[in-house]
Amino acid sequence: MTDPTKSGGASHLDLAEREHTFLDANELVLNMGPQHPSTHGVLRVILKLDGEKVRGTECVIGYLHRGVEKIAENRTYTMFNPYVDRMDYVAAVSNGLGYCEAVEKLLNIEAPPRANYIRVILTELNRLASHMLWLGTHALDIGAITPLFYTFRDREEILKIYEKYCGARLTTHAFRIGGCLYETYDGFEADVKKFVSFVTPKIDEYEELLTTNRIWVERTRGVGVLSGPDCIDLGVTGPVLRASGVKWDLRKAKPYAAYSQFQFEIPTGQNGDTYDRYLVRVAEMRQSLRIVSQAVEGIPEGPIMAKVPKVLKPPVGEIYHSIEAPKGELGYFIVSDGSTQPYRIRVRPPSFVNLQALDKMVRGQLVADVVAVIGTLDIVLGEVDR
Amino acid sequence: MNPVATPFFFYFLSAMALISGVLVITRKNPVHSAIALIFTLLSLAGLYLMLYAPFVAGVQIILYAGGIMVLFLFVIMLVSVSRVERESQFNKQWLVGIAATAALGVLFILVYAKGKSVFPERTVQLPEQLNTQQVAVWLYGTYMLPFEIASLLLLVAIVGAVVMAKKRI
Amino acid sequence: MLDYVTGYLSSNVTPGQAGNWVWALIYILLIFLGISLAVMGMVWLERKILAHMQIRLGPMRVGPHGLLQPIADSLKLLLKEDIIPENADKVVFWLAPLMVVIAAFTVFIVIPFGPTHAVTDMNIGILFMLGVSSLGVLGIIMAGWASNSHYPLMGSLRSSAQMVSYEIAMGLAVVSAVLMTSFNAGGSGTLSMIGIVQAQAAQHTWFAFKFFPLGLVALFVFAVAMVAETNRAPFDLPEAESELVAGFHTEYSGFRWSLFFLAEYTAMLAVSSIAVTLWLGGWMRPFPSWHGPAITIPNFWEHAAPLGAVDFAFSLVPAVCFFVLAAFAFIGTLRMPKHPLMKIQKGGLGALALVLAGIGLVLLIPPVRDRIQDIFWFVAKVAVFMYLYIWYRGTFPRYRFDQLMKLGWKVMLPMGLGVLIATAVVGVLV
Amino acid sequence: MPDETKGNTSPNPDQPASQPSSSSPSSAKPPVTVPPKPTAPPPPPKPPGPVPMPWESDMVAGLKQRFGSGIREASTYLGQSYMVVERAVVYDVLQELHDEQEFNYLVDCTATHYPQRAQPFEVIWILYSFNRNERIRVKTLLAEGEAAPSAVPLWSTANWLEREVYDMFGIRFDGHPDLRRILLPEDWKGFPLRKDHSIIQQDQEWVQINLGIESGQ
Repeated sequence: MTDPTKSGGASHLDLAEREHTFLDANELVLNMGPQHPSTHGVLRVILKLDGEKVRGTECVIGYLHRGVEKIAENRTYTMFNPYVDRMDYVAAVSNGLGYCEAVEKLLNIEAPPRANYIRVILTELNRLASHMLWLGTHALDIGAITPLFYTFRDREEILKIYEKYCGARLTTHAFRIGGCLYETYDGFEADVKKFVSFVTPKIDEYEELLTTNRIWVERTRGVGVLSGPDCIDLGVTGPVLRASGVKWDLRKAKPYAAYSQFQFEIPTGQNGDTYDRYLVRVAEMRQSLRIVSQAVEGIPEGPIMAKVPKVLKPPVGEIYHSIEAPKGELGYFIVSDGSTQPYRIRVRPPSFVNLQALDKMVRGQLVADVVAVIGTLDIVLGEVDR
Repeated sequence: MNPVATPFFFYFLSAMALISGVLVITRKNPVHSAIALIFTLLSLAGLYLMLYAPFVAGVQIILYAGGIMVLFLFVIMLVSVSRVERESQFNKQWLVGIAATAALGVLFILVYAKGKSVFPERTVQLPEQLNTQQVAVWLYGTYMLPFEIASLLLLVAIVGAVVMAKKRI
Repeated sequence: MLDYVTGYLSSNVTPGQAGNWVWALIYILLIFLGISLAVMGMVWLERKILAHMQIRLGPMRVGPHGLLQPIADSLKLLLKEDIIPENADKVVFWLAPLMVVIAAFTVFIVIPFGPTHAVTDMNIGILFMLGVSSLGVLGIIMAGWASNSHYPLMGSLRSSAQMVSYEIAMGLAVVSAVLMTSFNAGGSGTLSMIGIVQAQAAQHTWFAFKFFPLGLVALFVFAVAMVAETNRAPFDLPEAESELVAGFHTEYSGFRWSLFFLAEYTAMLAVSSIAVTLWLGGWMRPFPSWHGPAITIPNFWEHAAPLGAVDFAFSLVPAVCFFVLAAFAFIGTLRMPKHPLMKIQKGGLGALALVLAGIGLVLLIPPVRDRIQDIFWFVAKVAVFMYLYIWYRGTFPRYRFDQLMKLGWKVMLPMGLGVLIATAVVGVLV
Repeated sequence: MPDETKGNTSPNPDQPASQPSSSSPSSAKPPVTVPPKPTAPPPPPKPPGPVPMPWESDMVAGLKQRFGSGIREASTYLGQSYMVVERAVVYDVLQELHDEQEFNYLVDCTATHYPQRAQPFEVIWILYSFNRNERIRVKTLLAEGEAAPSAVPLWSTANWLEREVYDMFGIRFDGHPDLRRILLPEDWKGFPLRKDHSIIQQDQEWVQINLGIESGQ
């Protein structure tokens, strides 16, 4: 990454060096972000370019660092619950699910089945919303402006269901430790069913715009390739891992909530390039719909809240619990000292770990690919920086 | 075409060509020089037009101003301007310079003294409408072979440039 | 005075050829105003059409259906602070937008909106157009370099490489159209814009349909190259928003930025006009050689030729178009909510309806009708290309730089060469 | 009970550990006043919660055979297995797990601070094996200023994760290729996730120099 021409010192310009710099041109250091249209927030990538070719990257992150883990140590378990929504604010429901389940595990209690079904429905809708937002912005990065509006239109329907359910649209705080606070509203099932039948053809519509679009295929195929072993070595999870051909999904590998009761498939790709990641995510959207329709059909009656003490004091101990968030494995490592406040909470953020793969993916590719790869990694800076 | 205000345009274009020509060699910043060169080329195109050679004028604009200067600027932009400005602009071959200037001066004096007879008098003035056709006929008919040789030479130059620039083909 | 005007109107040459300074200036002013208005309209249309493609409404607030939005936009741009970056090269920074605008507007000198509706007719018209339009890229390069910033520099590097590459394919396509002009009865080709359209008239075809499918292929090559030349989606790499922020005009603001904007749309209009002139019969109406049975209608200008029924029907189209527009505006007026605050809007829209209807009526007057028809058909054809530009933007993702170059050199260039050779061979054989 | 749960992971009851963290700043910051009532040193004796069981498996047996007392503890708590390993052998254990036992995915690397202990830092590696579908935790204890071995040669993931641990706790990793701060500015002072670092504490000097404001609060 270090530039040999620079360290040589520019005191004397001998002919050889002059010729070298003239013919090979200088290495250009381009500072992309933190204010850049397609770094999805406040990511700063320092690109070392040779012409348009990327010779190396360095991510500068932390612009959105709020010290979530420190805050957790100074809040009670219940009070910290809304904070997790602010990490991956695009998939706030998933964050909440992971946290609640982790604490429940630490307390050694279980949410009742009805609560688990509600959780699955809302979480899968959230995965859909997250993927829709990803698809729109990713397409926008690659220059197609129209899918953004299509996906936002349909994401709106999901947010409406959230709003009816718990009053919030984005950072929902939908779940509580031990279950759900709110019973489903009247017509919840009908709304969800209506949404499923509404959005299924819409996904075809997105695919019509992009899947066979020559420019889209050329822009994404063979770009940012990550092989399966590379993914595992880099700890990359979620759709990015699956697009590289590793059939691994925590919903199947270590089922949580009510996922063991549903039929669904894990879509995988073969090449591990941007195009495969796109296909995998679109296929995941369809699988999510499948889970949602199964869950809404079979939603059991019963309580929605387990018996949870008013003041939560988990016994001394540690727990690591992770779920399959839309971006990958979202884990919570909680250390309890027996008091009302967690002694330590560590969040294993999928975006943070996935972002690490950026350098490997864009080296030797063009500037335009950097944008495509940042898009395809589907990072949310709130979660990267926490 | 009905030539309008010909002397005015002639002097205007000549003055522009000369001034921008001087700017080309005196500007320290290579980009400024290149821009001045563009104006020189454009005014030359205007002069060609006044000589009833519209085709040459058009080609001058397309190839020189629109094509070659773009490449010039392309290359210049990649060169660090600040370093170029530090280097000395004129090399020290003033002896040769004076000789060349003197020779040119002699030539000018000769032309002035002898009048028009230095150059062969143009007897037929080609109709403007046929100018382009005439160029084509000469290029692809009478001077076919030199034209093709010239294009072959350019091809060789292109291949050479590719070989030099690309380390691995 | 009136004699002078009518005398000029009945002559059959362009003001440039006639050496008529006054009329040339009037034409230049008219074209300048017309283009500026067209750019404003185009901006509104682009926003509206794109919005409707993207299931949204677009501008709705300023005037009915946002009709006054372009005015608000341009006012905003003019009032904005004009920033020149500290380390920019001031002179070049100042010169660049001028260069782009001048290059874009100069092209219109030779564009024939009708047999006599051009500032001048040059015998190297098409060459002149290609040359001048290629000067625009110099301004873009200057802008990128003068900003002294990385994004603009990369934008202008891309731009220069892109334009130089696609100019070749464009030139080859143009040459094949020019070649077609030499296949008429007279046998001598021409580079003059008016001459090219007249050749299409003489051969009773638009060049797009000549030697099917050669003309169409040439038009396709040109149509692709012209999108690349004007830096529009999907070839908008020099100003690729998601990569280079705004490309070469990242550092520009206010008036200077609006000059770039104006130049971009003017260049779009210019290249579309070239395409229309070369392949789509310029000012000719559709089916120009189909006259229909002769009919007699009262004719109070010195229009001697017998008027065909089809001719007559087509000559009414411009007026009908305006009537339809006026009807839309009128319906809009009726449907406006009955709210005292909407009075001004209502009045404005009503006045617009009246103006449009008035224009339609004027267009019914035979002499006006005859002279405006050409312009109408020309503009209508250009509008098709403009719509295509918007459509591309709504549909396509952006090419990557190497793919763009590959397309230019490995697809468009061979295609253009092939069409040229095929046209020559077919022309000789047929 | 805490002694049971933690085993020798926490030689001292760690309740007092939370005190310095919350007692001093809580007076300054009202919303946090979940009164850190001198957390009753004896833990609530009520629920007889789950208890860590010894972790018996071939792998653990093999490791214990190879490293002997280097494996200080191997237990299962709430169905999750973890082992506590001596600092001296932790890299070898990780290498063995990575190379021989197919733990090819480093889920997370993090740390916990127990200021009251002799070895206040606990570094935790969470490992997962795709083939065995098994997740385990490996821990080691570090004294103040002691460096942990870097796992970057084994898993590339460790790069940023260790940088974050360094950023937040000031734990150095031997053999890390590029150990710099990652979330906080490079010239920032202080390690925010240490328990002696108050929640409202900031590097005011940095804030004043770089942001040009008096205080970041």
